[in-house]
Amino acid sequence: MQDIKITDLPLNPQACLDFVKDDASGASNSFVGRVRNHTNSKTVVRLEFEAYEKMAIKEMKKIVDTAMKKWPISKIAFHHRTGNLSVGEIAVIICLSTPHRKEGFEACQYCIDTLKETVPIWKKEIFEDGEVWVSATP
Amino acid sequence: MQDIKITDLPLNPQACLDFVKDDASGASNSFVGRVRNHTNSKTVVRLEFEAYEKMAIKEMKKIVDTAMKKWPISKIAFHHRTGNLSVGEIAVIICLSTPHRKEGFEACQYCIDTLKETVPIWKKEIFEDGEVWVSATP
Amino acid sequence: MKVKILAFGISKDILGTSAINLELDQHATVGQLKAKLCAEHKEFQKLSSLMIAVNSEYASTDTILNENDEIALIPPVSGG
Amino acid sequence: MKVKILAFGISKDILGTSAINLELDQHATVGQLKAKLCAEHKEFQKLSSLMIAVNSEYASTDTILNENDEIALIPPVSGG
Repeated sequence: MQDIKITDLPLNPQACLDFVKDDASGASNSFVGRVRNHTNSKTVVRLEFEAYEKMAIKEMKKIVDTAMKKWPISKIAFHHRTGNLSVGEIAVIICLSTPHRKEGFEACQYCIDTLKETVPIWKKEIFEDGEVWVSATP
Repeated sequence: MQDIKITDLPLNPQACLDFVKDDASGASNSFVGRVRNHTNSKTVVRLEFEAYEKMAIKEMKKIVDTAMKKWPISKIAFHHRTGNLSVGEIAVIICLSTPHRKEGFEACQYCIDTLKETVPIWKKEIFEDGEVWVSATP
Repeated sequence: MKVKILAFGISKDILGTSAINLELDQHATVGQLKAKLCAEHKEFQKLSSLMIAVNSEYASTDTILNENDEIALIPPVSGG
Repeated sequence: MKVKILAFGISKDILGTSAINLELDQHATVGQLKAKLCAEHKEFQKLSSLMIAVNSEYASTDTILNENDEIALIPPVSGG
């Protein structure tokens, strides 16, 4: 079972954990990414996330499908936030259940690592004195 | 900051996630272990967890101290349940925040792996037709 | 032929808009589109990468474009 | 000397109680305690392992026991 979502509303880790609850799969692995208050030494005021939503959902689904082929995942929630986020707000949640823990760690890490490589979502950091699209230029 | 706890009351993942929230550390990694409904092909009715509490807390603290030396963990919650647990109930939660995600996965996995090796907590599986202390005999 | 191109992230800032119409030769490829964009807007050359999506799938340089394709500029992604 | 020994998990089932008092020689070691327990209760020999904690720390076989030590039997742990 998959729950893939891109939303401009606040993300809810407890709802994700509830979704992946499975009596046959005792291990739940989660990754929650929040807006940090700094990048290198610069103070972050807020972040802006923009998604090419139709394609982003497709790419997130590819990641989930691949993960479910590689590891025995019973349920997985994969949510990404868009819009303006303040420091401390949640940008991304991955939460999944597996029968045993080792495969859960691998699967969760695969999902977040691949999201950052392939999913068309862009992050703009707004500092006190300017703003920058993250990773856009070398 | 550490929050280490052994309790016979239900564990609360959201409270752990709230505890580890840190504006400087954007990555939160969690492991939640629940009671599974089967072991191999046998149906599990419930689990009983017993702890040598004084020592278990000390061993959990050693794990956390070691993890905090090895990885830049800003906050960590490490909770274990005792008493009678039904299928689906949470037995253990590890939740920690790090500046970056890779070290969080490693640290979280280290904590749960080491818990299962060193912390004096024992699990009895109660089946429909008997019961067994897990891992007690070869 | 005329194609419509969606722009996201920094590519939207470079073009100053989230969608443009562009005149391309019939059977133009993704590679030709990128060359045209980079020639017209030097800022594209400074990006770490610029991928093109056709109908919301990553396309290779030799993919042939059609008039009704949904084409999107994908500068380096940075989700999560 | 007389020592008090706490029992957990399967070791509690083997002894039929969660704490026993045992008579040991002065300066007895953890190894000697284990030998005595295994001799008196054959079921201990069937365990995958049996560790002894002294004052809530894992102790090695040659650790010397004292009368007021808190001694505990630690069969294979299975938390998590």
